Amino acid sequence: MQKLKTLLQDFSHRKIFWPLVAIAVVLLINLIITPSFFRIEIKNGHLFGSLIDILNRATPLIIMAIGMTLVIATGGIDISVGSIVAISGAIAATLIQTMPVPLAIVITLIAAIICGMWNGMLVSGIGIQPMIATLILMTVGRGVAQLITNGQIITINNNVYSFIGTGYLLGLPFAVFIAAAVILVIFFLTRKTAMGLFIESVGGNSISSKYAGIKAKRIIFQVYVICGICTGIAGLIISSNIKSADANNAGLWMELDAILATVIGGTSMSGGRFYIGGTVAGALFIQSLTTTIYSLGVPPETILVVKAVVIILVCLSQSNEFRSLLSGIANQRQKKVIKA
Amino acid sequence: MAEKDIILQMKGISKYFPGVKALSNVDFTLKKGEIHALMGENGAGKSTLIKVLTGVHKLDDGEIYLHGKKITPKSPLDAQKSGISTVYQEVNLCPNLTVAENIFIGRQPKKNGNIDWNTMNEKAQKAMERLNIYIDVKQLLSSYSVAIQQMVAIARAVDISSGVLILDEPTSSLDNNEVKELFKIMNKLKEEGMGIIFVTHFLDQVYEVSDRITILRNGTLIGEYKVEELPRLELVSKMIGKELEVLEHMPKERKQKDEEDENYIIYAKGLGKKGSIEPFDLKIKKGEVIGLAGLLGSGRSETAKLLFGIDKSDEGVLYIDNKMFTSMYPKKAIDQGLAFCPEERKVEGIVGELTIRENIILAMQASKGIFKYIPMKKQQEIAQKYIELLNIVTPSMEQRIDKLSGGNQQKVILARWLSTEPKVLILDEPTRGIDVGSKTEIQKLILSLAAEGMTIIFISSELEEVVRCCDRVIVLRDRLQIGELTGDDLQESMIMKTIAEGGQ
Amino acid sequence: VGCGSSSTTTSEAPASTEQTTQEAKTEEAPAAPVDEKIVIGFSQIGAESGWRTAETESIKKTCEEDPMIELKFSDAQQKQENQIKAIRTFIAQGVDAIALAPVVESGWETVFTEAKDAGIPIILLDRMAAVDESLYTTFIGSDFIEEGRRAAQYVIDTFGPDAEVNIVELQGTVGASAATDRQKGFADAIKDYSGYKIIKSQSGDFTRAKGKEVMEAFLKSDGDKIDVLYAHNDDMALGAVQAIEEYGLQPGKDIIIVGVDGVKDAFQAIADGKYNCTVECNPNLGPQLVQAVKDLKAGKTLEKWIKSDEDVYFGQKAIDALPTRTY
Amino acid sequence: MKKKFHISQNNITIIATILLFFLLFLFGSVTYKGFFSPQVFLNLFIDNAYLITIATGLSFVIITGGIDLSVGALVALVSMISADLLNKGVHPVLVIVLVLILGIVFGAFQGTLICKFKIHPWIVTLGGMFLARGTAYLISTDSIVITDELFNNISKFKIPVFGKSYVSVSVVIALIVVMIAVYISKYTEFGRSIYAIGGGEQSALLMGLPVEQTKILVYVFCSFCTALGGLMFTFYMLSGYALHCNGMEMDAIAGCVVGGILLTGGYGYVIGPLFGVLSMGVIQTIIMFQGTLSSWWTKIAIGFLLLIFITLQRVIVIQKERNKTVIKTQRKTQKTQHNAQSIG
Ligand SMILES: Nc1ncnc2c1ncn2[C@@H]1O[C@H](COP(=O)(O)OP(=O)(O)OP(=O)(O)O)[C@@H](O)[C@H]1O
Ligand SMILES: Nc1ncnc2c1ncn2[C@@H]1O[C@H](COP(=O)(O)OP(=O)(O)OP(=O)(O)O)[C@@H](O)[C@H]1O
Ligand SMILES: [Mg+2]
Ligand SMILES: [Mg+2]
Repeated sequence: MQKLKTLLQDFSHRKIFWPLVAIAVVLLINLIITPSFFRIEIKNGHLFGSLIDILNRATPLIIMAIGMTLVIATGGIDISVGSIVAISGAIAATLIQTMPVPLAIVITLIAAIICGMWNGMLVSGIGIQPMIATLILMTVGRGVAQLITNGQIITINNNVYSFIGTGYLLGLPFAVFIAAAVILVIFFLTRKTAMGLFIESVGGNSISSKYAGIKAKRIIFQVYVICGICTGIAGLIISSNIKSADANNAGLWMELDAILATVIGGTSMSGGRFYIGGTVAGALFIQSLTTTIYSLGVPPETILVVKAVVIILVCLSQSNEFRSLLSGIANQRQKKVIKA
Repeated sequence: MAEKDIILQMKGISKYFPGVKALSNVDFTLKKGEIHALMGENGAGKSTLIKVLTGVHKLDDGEIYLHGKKITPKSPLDAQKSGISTVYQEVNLCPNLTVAENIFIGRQPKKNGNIDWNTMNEKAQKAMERLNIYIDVKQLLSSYSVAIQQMVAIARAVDISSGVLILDEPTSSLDNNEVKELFKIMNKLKEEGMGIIFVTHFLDQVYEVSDRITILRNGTLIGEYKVEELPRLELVSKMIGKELEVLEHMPKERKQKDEEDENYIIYAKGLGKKGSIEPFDLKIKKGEVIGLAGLLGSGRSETAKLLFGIDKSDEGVLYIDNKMFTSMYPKKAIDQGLAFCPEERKVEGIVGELTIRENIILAMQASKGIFKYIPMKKQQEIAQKYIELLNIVTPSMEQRIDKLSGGNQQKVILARWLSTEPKVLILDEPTRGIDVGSKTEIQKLILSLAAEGMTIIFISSELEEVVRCCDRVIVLRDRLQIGELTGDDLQESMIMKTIAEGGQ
Repeated sequence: VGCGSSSTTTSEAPASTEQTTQEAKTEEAPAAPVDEKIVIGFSQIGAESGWRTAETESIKKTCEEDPMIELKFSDAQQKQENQIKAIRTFIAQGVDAIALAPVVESGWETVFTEAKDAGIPIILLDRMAAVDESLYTTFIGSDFIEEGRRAAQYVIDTFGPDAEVNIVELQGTVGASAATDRQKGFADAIKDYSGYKIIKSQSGDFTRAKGKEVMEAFLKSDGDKIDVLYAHNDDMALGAVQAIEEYGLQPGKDIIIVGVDGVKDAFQAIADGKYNCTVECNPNLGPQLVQAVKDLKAGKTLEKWIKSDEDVYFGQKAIDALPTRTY
Repeated sequence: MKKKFHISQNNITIIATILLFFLLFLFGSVTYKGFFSPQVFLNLFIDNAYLITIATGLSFVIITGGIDLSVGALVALVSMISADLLNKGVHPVLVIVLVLILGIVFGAFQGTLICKFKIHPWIVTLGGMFLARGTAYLISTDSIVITDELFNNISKFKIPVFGKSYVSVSVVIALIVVMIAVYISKYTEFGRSIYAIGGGEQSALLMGLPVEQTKILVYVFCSFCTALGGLMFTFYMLSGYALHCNGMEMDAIAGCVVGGILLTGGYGYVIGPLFGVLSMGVIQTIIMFQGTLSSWWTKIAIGFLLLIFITLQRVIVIQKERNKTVIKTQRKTQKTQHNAQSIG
């Protein structure tokens, strides 16, 4: 019993604890309002249900947020991800009209890598502040995407390509497998090689890291590239899911969600320690919140307020100061009760 | 004991950090017009006591009385308002402000309600001159070395102080002359009736200025003594909790210059950087312990940084093991078997957010590259080995390094470089902030490493230490090599003499 | 105040035609020499949708093909303040007419007055501005409320006035006038039919991705009750069509789909039987704009509202129209 | 500012910005007809007065090492509330006062969350952004026209500068705000504490500065400036609309950064945002005068010009810093000698 308690206590100190609690609360609200919410049935040979939907919908955000997490861990930020989503969607949609899907995908990913390299070069090479460096690509990127699509929405009629975003494998959405693969690869890269240590070290203190022999600039460059690739993959999933490339709106404001997911997951905006699990939980939380809002029939003009309140509450619950304030008040109450 | 003489009284102070009992039931009294030394090993709880007193940490138990009145400082601001001014162990100033501002921030002189910059600069200039430092106070703090920054912090505290002055290892990065200036000021303040709490690891300094000594060990109070009544050896054994056997002079066999052997492990030829260090030649043989001595800003650190490739040289070449290099950067230097333990621990050394284990293996991992990740078990072994070897006080190796005491942080950085098993180890002020016991341990370690064939470049402001460890000492002044001392010449007095005369 | 007369310093750089336009302007005489090019400054909202790009293209193309016209184009990136800046710039450059597709209705008073003071007529495109009638010359475009009504009419025609119909609505960007008006028009039209209920209404931000996502959520919560989907633009509806297919229902049959805009993809979807009706909102305003400017130059007075030709497309009519669609 | 003027790490970026600003204006003048006129120049101020005010407020936050993403949304809220209240017949002066108080309260709310509960400013102000815009939606999703006489008069009031050219009331207010901000940043304890906190929050705390209080005040100041900027924007637009200034926070941040304020905190002059915003305004004006770019090329061109601008700025800064080290160390050598002699 005691052991279980300490185990629980230990877990509640983990960064992933609070986002998971938040998800649980959101899902519970759903369950109360729509009792069938947790039902998962098999339809047309694949799993089907709200939970699966959330999982499926969250994949692009999860993938992007993971890339963003690494960038934030180095003390940077990448606000160009929304535009990179648009670019990769546009390129893929244009290319598959004339070439085989795998080749188109490869070229798209190369383009995403180039975007990442561009950001990385501006930040680590020229030394421009990350937010401004990526602001440039944020502006230019959407322009480039529109240039590619000529400002029109390109509809994709390619079953192979649309499998990425809408297909099912072993009863689960294929995109979930992609996300799982990305999570695994990044997890392997950061926790089974020294990459993660280096990223955290550079984010924690880049001068010390340099003195210790870490090539800080190179690490910073690399995380922007990784972020580029992740975003490129997310762009592919998004465009394939709606079977079209929308240069104007694809990924619009997604950078904010990605940053939010990262921070809710426990990674600090000032760099240093990062938590991939936390980020995934954060992204899932954001998506379940969004889906909940849609299915609960919240009037669209109130969505923002609801979102704001939830975000602030979640972050308050993560704040030690707030919790100690609460427990302080609770203690006082108790004392008063005892006195009375 | 006359009650009215007591300025500050702390009773039954306890402070717990997760997994650490930093202070338990400690009493402390400070009298009017005394300098009170607070002594103890690394991690004994000295800084914590000070931080509790000044409201940085919330105390878990105990009471504080100032002038007989109970106080509960909630922040350094509170403490400052009630007349306690503090120089904390790490330099805690703002690098982006000028020296003058750092001294006066929060209490700037005003004219018609506006900050009067001219008066402020003048006053700051005077405050620094009082410490015998002549610098341009209108420059940013970051353009000065740690030592100067330390003096700025002292100048600030001295200027504020109105009852209690606390100095937590103020002398660790100062040289003798500056220490002398500081002591002059301290004595003057003492005569004015101020109470001064003084933390240091230099026994000489304790005996030079202090009136009383309070000793902490492992967060508990060992006792309070008059200086006259506590001989050195007893002080040390009370601090470390056992009889001291190591402190006597270590016999040192100096390696003699072997003129025939032309095989240098380090050979710098005309290496220099404009505006930073004049071109110099440096020849070091395998297994030598070579010291760099000089005053503040004489270019010792700069020489080391140039060798290690942190600063890029713009002329000359460097041979390491007879391999020629015209450009250098840290990774390359590490690959060539160099290691550099930098002087500014907080800025250049620790990565505060990482654990002790990670901080230790950082350099080793960097040289191995990303893909040869050291297995966790191996990491733990290495960390454990050095925690034991260097006697690092910590609840676990997974503790964040910035939760360690200053001296223990320094040991971790030392461990980082020792673990790379370098051929040439450059140590810039490695014993800064390290307690007497450990200091001797480290000196012994250096000597034994040298005996095993490691080459060591040793930079220290403590000439005694330099003399004790080095085979050869190079004296610098104004970014120029002005002399070299070996054999019997290698004595503190000779170094001083060279510095004073050499350049002329 | 007289901004047109301020620039005299940089004479070599620009083309001489502009120079003379400048002079013509300074006289502020309506009877400008006919052989001079007429300069139109056009401030577009942005390129947030294919529809708007089509509008831009139409205007650019018409102006290019017309030797009499020179176009100054400025993209406001969805920001009203940028449009105001653009209008100020046009005034400074001394154009002959300013065309504006206002991003919102309100807030134009000051800058329109400035244009009026400078003697430059303002022509509003596709959206109205809530200003005094004297401040603009004419409005070319359609009526969003009417579009909403037409969409509702189609639904009512399909099901009959007494049917019980559950409708879900995909709104445009919250606050956008197209969204507000199309919602209003639709709601007005079904008000009198008690069987017609909007059971869910949510914003899909005018995008396919959001349209699909929101529709998914609708389907999950109300799945089999939904009879009609009304979307404020075709893109959202097209996204929703995918969601419906993936849910296992047949769009166009199990759920009637009605959208607004008349983009080509919607026509294609109608042809494929997945879509029922699209209410046209014509972006090809170029010819009408150029004509209006020319009329103005010729001294004619224009109507206050030049309506664009629009229609409602469904069934065979849509399939027949498919090959001629340009956007 | 009696202090002798010298180029330092602190002011080099802003000098570079001012230089580049005039170069850009020159470029526009020789390239486009009608560009070189007093009114075009003054329009830069008129069109950007609100942004200048907001960026100046924001620069305080950035100097402490924080950020405020809620500024754009707060402007929308301010415009909405003003329009709504005016429509309901509230006296315009009262509206102005109320709205400014709203700014203060909003800033205090965000500041408290950030400082008392140690939640990262990015998140708090992102929440604040949703909250402000969401509240604006709740008031109305339509845009509301302001017909109030006072607002209209202020909006149309022209202050002649020279000849026929003029500026608006907002420009004057904005310049006053900038001046006050410069004064605060340079001549008050509060202002200097902001820099200290940016240089190292922990250090500032240990030096006995009221860190928490100062930071909360900074957020209050920023939101107050934003509310004021929001009012100017409302004068400018004469309408309330929940979608006003969507994404404007990026413009404000970019204005600060281009004006030489370091996002990591501690460095930069608060006069910087003025020039940062003006520089971006020039870029935009050039693009508008260009007049043939399609929508996407507009985006690309803006980004490209911004890139050139920032890169040039970096180049100048790096160049100067390099020269600087040499000069400084030479001077120091003499002092060291002085020290050594006093020992010998
Ligand atoms: N913020 C903290 N969190 C957790 N543990 C801490 C923290 N600060 C100090 N400690 C622990 O408290 C103990 C006392 O540390 P303190 O800094 O007071 O030592 P010290 O006597 O000043 O040593 P030194 O001579 O090395 O400076 C150490 O074991 C240290 O690890
Ligand atoms: N007394 C001084 N006056 C002015 N500048 C100084 C002084 N001392 C050091 N500096 C500056 O500090 C910087 C660091 O010097 P450096 O690290 O080479 O000194 P050092 O010989 O290693 O001495 P220490 O490490 O004890 O400070 C140099 O840029 C130097 O100009
Ligand atoms: Mg200590
Ligand atoms: Mg040094």
